[in-house]
Amino acid sequence: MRSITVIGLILLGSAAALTQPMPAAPADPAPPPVQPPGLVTAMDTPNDAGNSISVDWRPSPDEAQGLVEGYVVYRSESAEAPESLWTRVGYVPYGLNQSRDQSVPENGMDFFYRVRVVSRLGASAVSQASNPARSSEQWYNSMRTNALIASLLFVAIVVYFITMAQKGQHLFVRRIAGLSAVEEAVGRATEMGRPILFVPGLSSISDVATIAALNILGQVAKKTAEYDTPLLVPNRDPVVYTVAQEVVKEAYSEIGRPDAYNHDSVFYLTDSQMGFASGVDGIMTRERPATNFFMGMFWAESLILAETGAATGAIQIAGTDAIHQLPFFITACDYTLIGEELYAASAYLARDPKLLGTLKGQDWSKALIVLLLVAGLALSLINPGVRGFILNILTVG
Amino acid sequence: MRRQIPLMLVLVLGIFFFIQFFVPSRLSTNIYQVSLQWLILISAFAIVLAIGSLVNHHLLKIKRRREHWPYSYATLAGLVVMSLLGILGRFPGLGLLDEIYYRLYLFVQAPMDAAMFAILAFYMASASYRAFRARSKEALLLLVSGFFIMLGVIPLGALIWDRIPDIAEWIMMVPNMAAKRGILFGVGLGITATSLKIILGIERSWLGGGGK
Amino acid sequence: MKILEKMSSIDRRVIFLLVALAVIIPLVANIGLPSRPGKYTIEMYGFIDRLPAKSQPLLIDATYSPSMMPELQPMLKAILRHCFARKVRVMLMTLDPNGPALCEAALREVAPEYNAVYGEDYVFLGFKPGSSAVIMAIGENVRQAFPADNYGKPLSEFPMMADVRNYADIPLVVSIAGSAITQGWVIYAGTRYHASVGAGCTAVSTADYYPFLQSGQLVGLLNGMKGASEYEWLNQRNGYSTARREAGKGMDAVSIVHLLLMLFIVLGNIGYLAGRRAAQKQ
Amino acid sequence: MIFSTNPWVWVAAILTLCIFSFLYRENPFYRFAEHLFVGVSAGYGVAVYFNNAIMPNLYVPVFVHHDYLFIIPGLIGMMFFFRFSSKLGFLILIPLAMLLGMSSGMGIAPTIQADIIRQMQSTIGDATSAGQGGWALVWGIVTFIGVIATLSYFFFSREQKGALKVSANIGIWFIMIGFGASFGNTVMARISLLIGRVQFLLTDWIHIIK
Repeated sequence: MRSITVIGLILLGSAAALTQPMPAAPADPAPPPVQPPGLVTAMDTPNDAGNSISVDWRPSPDEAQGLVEGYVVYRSESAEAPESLWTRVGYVPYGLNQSRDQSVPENGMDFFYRVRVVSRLGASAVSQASNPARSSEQWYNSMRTNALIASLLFVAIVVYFITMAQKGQHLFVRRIAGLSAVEEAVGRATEMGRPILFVPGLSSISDVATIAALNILGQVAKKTAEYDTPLLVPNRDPVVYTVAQEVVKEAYSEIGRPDAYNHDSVFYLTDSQMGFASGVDGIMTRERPATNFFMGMFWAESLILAETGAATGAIQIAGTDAIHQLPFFITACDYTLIGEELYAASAYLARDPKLLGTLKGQDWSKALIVLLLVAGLALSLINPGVRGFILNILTVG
Repeated sequence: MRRQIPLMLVLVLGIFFFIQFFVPSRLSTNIYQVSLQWLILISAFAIVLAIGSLVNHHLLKIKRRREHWPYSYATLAGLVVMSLLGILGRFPGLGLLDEIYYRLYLFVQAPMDAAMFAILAFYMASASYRAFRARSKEALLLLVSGFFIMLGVIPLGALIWDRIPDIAEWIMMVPNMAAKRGILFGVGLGITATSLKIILGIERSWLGGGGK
Repeated sequence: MKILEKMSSIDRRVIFLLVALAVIIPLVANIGLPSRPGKYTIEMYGFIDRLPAKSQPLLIDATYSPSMMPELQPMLKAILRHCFARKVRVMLMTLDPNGPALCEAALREVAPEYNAVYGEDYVFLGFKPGSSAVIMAIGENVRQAFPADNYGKPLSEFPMMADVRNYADIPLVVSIAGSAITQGWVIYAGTRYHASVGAGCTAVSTADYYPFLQSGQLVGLLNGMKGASEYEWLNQRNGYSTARREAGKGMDAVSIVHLLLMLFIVLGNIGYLAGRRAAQKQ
Repeated sequence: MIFSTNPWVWVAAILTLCIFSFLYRENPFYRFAEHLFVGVSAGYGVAVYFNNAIMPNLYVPVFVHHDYLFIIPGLIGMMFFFRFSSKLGFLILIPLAMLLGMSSGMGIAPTIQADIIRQMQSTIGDATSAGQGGWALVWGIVTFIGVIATLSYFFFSREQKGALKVSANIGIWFIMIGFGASFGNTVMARISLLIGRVQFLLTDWIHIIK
């Protein structure tokens, strides 16, 4: 019911828009006059790189009647400057009574602003000049203090646990189902004499999920080197391809089998998402890998890969932080690392104290978030004023 | 040395750009802007290596007469023709090449791209048929919520019972959103922690080798 | 009993064949089921409907490859029709290397219907690699990311671009995308640069964007072919378009395949439960 | 049944059918299409990188605008080419370090903002929206519990026992309902894509649908 009312309103609105006359041609004899905007205020735009002044004004009284088309903002070095010395610096449609002049020629110098209202019928009227204002650049964005505090707090927690780990303190990490299967999956491929397929996602190296995937690739490659199982690593991103190759090569030499490393096992297919999927599908059906790993960032191709793999009878282990692809991996794969589990995986597999320390740090940050959420909820329910305060400090800028 | 310089670079750049986010000044934003262009340019060069890998892979296949080797000619031909047309077609006087390039894209690449994507419709059916079984409590929840959403999305759902679209939206807005948010918190921390590990030089897989 | 148990092991290819038929038949035989716009389609439509004509252009990012055309191209066309009909100016760009051809196809089809003039009513900025880096670059200045339009003409030569520097001058960013790039728009354009962002997404990612709708980071959302079909319907209802409703027709096929899938799921479960009971008896 | 007379449409239609033939089984037609697809799309990628990254960010700034600063990233990018050198192979770590350092540094604070702080704000905000009352408040609290429970599932430091087990189980229920919903909601999208292909075959190739 509610939606129907809304449609009705929209229909009325647009009908009104259609019937409103278009701005008149300049040849028309004097259109009905329009009242100028009220008080114009100018001030330095906060938290910026300078050369910018924010201007706001009281709307023309005619705006309420729907007569206003928009406002043109002018700048000058003097409040009494003649018409020709006012520079047009912006235009905003009606409804917005503020503008940001981002072309202020000099910081630290006084400028004045005027706002001209333009009516739908072509008339216009200009306001009084504003107060003088100077633009300046800031060295700290105060809107981002919350992010700074949160980031530093997180860094501190993580660094603390890394230090603890380095001091040799034992750090417990629970079993993660999908990862316990890694060893078994590699073993199975060895028994069957079939290769292992590892797709390190389709994203670029700057995507953190890719880094996590490459980390797991290193661990898997060590195992394939140990068992002498062929490894296939198709790539979509050129940079990731380069890194993946280094990772695998290094894993083989670390196990002491640099001779077993096949230069052709890490290869590049194509930049195209579906071209890549078709290529990997072909590899899966022709080479029949016994185990498929899909780790990192995936998009719609996730199900194409996973369902083809399922049809070939391979054991499949997937891991991604792409929330919308998780349902497909869950339905079509044997094990799936959900979201953060992908990041935990490298620590879990490598058993490196520093990595485990980071994971601990993440865990206690989570506990802190839960604590803050519960406290925030409780306080907000008790006092609406506190709610406003809490939501305010959590506003990001 | 070989690893110290890259690790130093990562540390310095990482800290610099972390701080840059909080500094709105002109210098800071200028550096930021230029860096974004640098990022694009630097990563573009890796395509040469990648294409080298592709060409090498297929030349080797043809040379050694490996299984299915004749198909490699299709890959190599497609690669050479498409890249040459695309690059040369931009030069003045070679507009015809650009026209062929456009056609090849529209009638060779695009249809295959779309067909590959369309295969997903079939796979959705086979995957849901296979996996949406009431094997456990969790699987039952997956099944029931999937079922309601499928019904709720189509106009037909409302004809069966007019509350079905509301139930579907409730599932999307309440339990679904709660799960997404919960996962997102974890992912956010995971991303931040990994970025931090890269900057601090704890995460070194990209140097080749896991952690040395 | 045997038949019931067989229901849980229907061959993939049988399912594939039935799905194919379920799509082909509604397309060949006209069915014409009704449409009922959802609230997020209405919010999106309403936002664009309230934009004043002939002022600052909105920015549409059409980032998808040809494979997502059936879902997203009708959206792009419907929004362009709405804008052109109302003389709302448009900047069109893409972050997908496959995008330019698709954008041009949409513009070539829609612009002549409304006599929209290039450079006056709309500008096509073209493609730029770098995804979120480009979004952030626009936050500094559009010219940073796109010094020239798709055809190499400097942006300074377009009068409609004169007052457009960055998000502060763009009333709305519409991200029509088949990837997570919409999230990039929300986080970078929205969070970092305070732009209003609306989205059109494939049905796959709709669920992702509900949090953004609730937190007000998205002003509206078109949900796949359904959203496109609803937008087409609103355009037609308000007299902005008389074009054929492409997405509307597809929705009929969608309904039938949905029913088929639900049938499969029911069959599969009957077979599974029957099989389990048989196993228990033994 | 009237077939198209446009040879390009024939090419597109045949390639489409080649890809679809994969649904039956892997076969020479699919194999040909797949190999061609990989080659053509990789070639397209090369052209795109050249025209959109190298030209505007290297050629134009350096040779047209004489902004020689852009030679630096060009040189750094070229270090990728040392990969095959046994002596200077380590040089590829320089561009990698640049890419990783910049993107990690740029990523931290915005991720904290968007994935943590803002999510906290909406989690608390939605659960306590003033003036909602009734069911909205109930669902707000349910969502809140769901978020906490889901988050607890990702707690790795303790064995999932006792209260943590209960909470993590509730989390898994929420996750499963959420995934089922996403799956169901995706079906439409995927069918839409198939519709697009079928429309092409039946409209542009064989003129059945008008």
